[in-house]
Amino acid sequence: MSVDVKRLGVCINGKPIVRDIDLHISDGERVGLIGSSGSGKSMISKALLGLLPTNAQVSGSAMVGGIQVVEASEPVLASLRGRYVGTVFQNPASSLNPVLSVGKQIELPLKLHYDLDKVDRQARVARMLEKVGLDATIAKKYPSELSGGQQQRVGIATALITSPRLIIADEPTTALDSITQRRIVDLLVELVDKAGASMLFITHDFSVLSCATTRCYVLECGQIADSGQTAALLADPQANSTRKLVDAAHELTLQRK
Amino acid sequence: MRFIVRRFLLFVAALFVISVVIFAALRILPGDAPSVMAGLNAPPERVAMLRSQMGLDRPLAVQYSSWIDGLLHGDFGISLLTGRPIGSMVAARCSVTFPLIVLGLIVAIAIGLTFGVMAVLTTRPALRSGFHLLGLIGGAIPALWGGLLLILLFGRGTGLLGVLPSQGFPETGWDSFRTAFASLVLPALTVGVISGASLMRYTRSALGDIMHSGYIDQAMACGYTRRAAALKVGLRLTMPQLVSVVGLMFASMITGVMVVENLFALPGIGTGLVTDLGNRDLIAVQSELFMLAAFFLFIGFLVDLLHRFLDPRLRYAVQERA
Amino acid sequence: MTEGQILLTGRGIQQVFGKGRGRQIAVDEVNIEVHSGQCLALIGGSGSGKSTLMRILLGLDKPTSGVVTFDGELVEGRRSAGYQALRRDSSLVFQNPFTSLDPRWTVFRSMAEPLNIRLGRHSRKNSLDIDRKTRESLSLVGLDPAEFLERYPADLSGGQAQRVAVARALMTDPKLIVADEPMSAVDVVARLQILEALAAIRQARPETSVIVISHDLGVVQRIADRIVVLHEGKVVESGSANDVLNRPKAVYTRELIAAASL
Amino acid sequence: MMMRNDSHNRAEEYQTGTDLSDMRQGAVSSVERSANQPSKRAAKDRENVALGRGFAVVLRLIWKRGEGKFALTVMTSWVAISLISLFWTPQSLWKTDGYQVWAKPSATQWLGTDGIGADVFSWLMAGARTDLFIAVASVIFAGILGVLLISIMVSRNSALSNGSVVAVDALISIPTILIALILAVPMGASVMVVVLACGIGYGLNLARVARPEALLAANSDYVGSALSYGASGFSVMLHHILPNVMPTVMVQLSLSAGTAVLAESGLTYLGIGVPSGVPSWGHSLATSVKLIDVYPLSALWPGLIVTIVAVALNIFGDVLRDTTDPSSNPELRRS
Repeated sequence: MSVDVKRLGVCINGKPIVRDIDLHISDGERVGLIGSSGSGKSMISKALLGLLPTNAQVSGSAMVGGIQVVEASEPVLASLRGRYVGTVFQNPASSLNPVLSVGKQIELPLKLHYDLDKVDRQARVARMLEKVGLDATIAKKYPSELSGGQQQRVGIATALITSPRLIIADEPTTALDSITQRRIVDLLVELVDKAGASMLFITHDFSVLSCATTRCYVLECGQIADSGQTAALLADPQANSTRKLVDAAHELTLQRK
Repeated sequence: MRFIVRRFLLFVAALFVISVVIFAALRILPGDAPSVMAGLNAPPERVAMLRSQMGLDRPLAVQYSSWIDGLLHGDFGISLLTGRPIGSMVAARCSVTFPLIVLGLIVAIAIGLTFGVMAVLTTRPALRSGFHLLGLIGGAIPALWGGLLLILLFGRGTGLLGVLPSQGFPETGWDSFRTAFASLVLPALTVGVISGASLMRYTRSALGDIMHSGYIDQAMACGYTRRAAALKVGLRLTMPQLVSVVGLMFASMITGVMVVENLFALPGIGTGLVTDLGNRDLIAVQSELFMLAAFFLFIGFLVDLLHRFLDPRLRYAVQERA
Repeated sequence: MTEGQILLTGRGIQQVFGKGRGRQIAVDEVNIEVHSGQCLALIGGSGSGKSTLMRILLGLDKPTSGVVTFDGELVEGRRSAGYQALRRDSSLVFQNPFTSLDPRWTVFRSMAEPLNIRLGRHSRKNSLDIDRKTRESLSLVGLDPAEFLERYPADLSGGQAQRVAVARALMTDPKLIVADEPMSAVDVVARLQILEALAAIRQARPETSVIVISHDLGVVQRIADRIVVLHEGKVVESGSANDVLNRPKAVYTRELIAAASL
Repeated sequence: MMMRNDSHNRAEEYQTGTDLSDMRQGAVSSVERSANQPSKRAAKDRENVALGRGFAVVLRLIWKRGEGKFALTVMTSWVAISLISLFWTPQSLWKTDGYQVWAKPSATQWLGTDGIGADVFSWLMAGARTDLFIAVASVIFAGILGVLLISIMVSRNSALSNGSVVAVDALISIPTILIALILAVPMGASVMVVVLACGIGYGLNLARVARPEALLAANSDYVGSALSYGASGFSVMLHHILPNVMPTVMVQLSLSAGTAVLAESGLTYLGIGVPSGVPSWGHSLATSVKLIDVYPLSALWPGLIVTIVAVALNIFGDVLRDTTDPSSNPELRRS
């Protein structure tokens, strides 16, 4: 599913957080959105999903799969979310519903959007658990009983259970340790590619971005400062903000001698 | 399971402590109870007889243990004033007070939850501040005055609309159901609206906090609308907190209940307790206070259990030691 | 580089939580030593026991078995000379800078706290002195004192707040600074700034030992002299940074290296 | 002995090591010491000035909001009327007139007279001072009890903290009125019954409400950091934990003041609060209940005043919370 954002702006209580955002994701493309903390990158993903707080004002245009999501009504947005757009959040410990068992959590989008019987739904959940590398017995457990990596796998399973055409991953690995981080990114990329869906991947870390995306936008102070092929930006950053991020990434990753 | 046992032991321990406190409070009463009861010019023999009737001539430890022993066997003692067993007296009063509390609670929860949720969901600033004002004023009305206003508006006889009884309870009790119920409507509304306003404030702030959490984002990302997410996920997540608040509301409501019982002349526990206290009916006051305390401690016990049950994070919390 | 004296040692350290079915060995027979002037990186994923080990080495928790010494003194209970020495000569930097700075205190007050505790609020070592030291420390971590001293944590970015925390750790001129995942709660640009601050400290105070705890080999490659890799409570690899990064022996270390490489 | 000596030496070494100019520290002259004195006092003054300014800023911020203006006005008038009523009321409280019972409002008796012919308005005015005393006294009592309980609940002694948590959880379900009833049995109707019952009840409630925040602060890294430098539990409590729970405590106490006024009216009406010879709003309300058959509209005034005061105290609590937090309030941070 393609995303086309034109001159998008978000204000909260009249204070501009992001402005003049132009962003495009083609069908089946994995695109990154990178910026340091406070650059407003999460606001963009929330604007695409209609998850902004009620005191936010959105301007401009954002087409998701041919539907204008700016100013769209709540039911229209809700029919998009979970069905055509799946979302993976930063911190699964504070986003997975603590009173739902893992099985029920993953099942939720199916229940809300498709008219399937219980057996069918449970079979799909079991298949999904297997795909994200979790044991089937985990379905009966609660999120608080799982490790951070397992929780994020549950988050991915919830996002992908309806085979959505677009995945929005909002810093999905920031809360995890480095090995788990790598495994989660690899898993996400593999599943998204297999499904042929598009992905918007949000992060502050170029090294993660380079594994997950082919093209990216660099965000600084609420505006797009740079964009291009991820590999090209990484090899030869031009814009100041890009260079800062790339330098940090180089400095913080191992260069094998 | 271990939690239930521990909490129950605590309940029993608290019962014991409160019984000692009540017992002690009544023994350090200024003014000798038998002389007060016997009247101003009573002969000393009569005072002494009353004293032994009340069992006050025995050592304190014996008095206490025989009282507790009686309680454990369902024997609450005999009122010296009326000569009736206290147990049946209290039972009759409860048949007025409990329906009143339950009705009040229903009103409070209906008002508190509905308006609380609406206050969170509305996007119109005017409506928002309207709910805010409602919560502020509703919770600040003294029960006595609230009752008075309702009497002025609806009370039969004095009121503007004059549709509901504002004084007394039928002699025949719940046998004449309609009159009995009708006489509880205004009192229940009084305590219900006042408690409802504070419940609304709690609901609004608890649900408001949850609405800003990642849980709601996740639920909405799965395909709920904001409204549905608030009702299906948000309310469920605030439930443990709200149960605690409702439990505490029981305790805060009882002051209002006692006041409106007196205002509306209902023969409930509040009116009874105040009368017995004025008459220095020691044994009756002692047992009644204890039963009230036991009731509230038990509510507290139930609320804690329910709270535990509603929050799987507490049930299954993995011990974190990162 | 020449190795200094041994500053901190842990011998046979084991920490067991719970009993019966819930029994869990968080740290298992770990031996560790830190020389003065050395930077040691303690690496492991979540649940590897690295934070538990750190608390034991700092004398904040008592191990089930094992011995910790600091500066030649035994650390055993709050009255031991080793414990007292640890409190006096070690400083901690926490993972999340915003929870390690009191939101109601200015940067100056937070930074002055260690010295105020040490010397008593109205010591002869008066405010002028503390004032000078806060300025020195802040400059060392790359923050302008004139700009930051009177700020509150709410006015700082993650990287700035964490550097304030590092600067606070310097106030007592400690022999040992322990940083518990100092870079995992902030973004990459801030990580680099913190790394530079730590490097600056090592240069300005070559005698100071630093223990950096992290889950990421990448972030410690530039500052660590020695690396100890912890996995499920056990030391799976330890050696000079060069050896561990270039000739890893354990499978787990290789995995860590792969995860940290581009 | 050796060890202690050693550590002592090192402490000195440390002190001198940090600052060369302090080498003479061992022989600090009295001149130097006295020279340090003024600067210490100056620092203290600066702290006081800062505190005073903080207070002024908070007051100004409260005043800047519409609802804050309302709350402050009501509270100031309350105090003013209480003070005035000590010296002057339109009619003497004790002037009764057997021929003028249950009189309608008139030019001299603005709200009419009660069953013994005393002026209702004057009693209402004088009631302000009793309720002010009750509100202030029970808030102070609740504050002390609550803060004490909070300190115990977050103390590092786990037996103590666990014990106090369960005790508070169990006791909290005992309603204030029950405490008042138990107290009233030996003490009779008195102002102290109201103060003690409210103090105990609201103190427990305060502890319960503020506990999560206190725990958050107690388990925070800034407390951990202070402890690791050797700060005492008491000092951490005083300088870190209490300041961080203060907003919650203030809000809660402000709400409690309002509830105390409401509770006074209920308890007095039931005959276990303020005794009948003492003016109080509860007394006036109870009078107005009887006035209702005679002149319904004047029966409304006492209740209205109690409601307005309670609303003002609630609003004050809310506004106070919003204005005293430096992390959400840039104006407090500006220096």
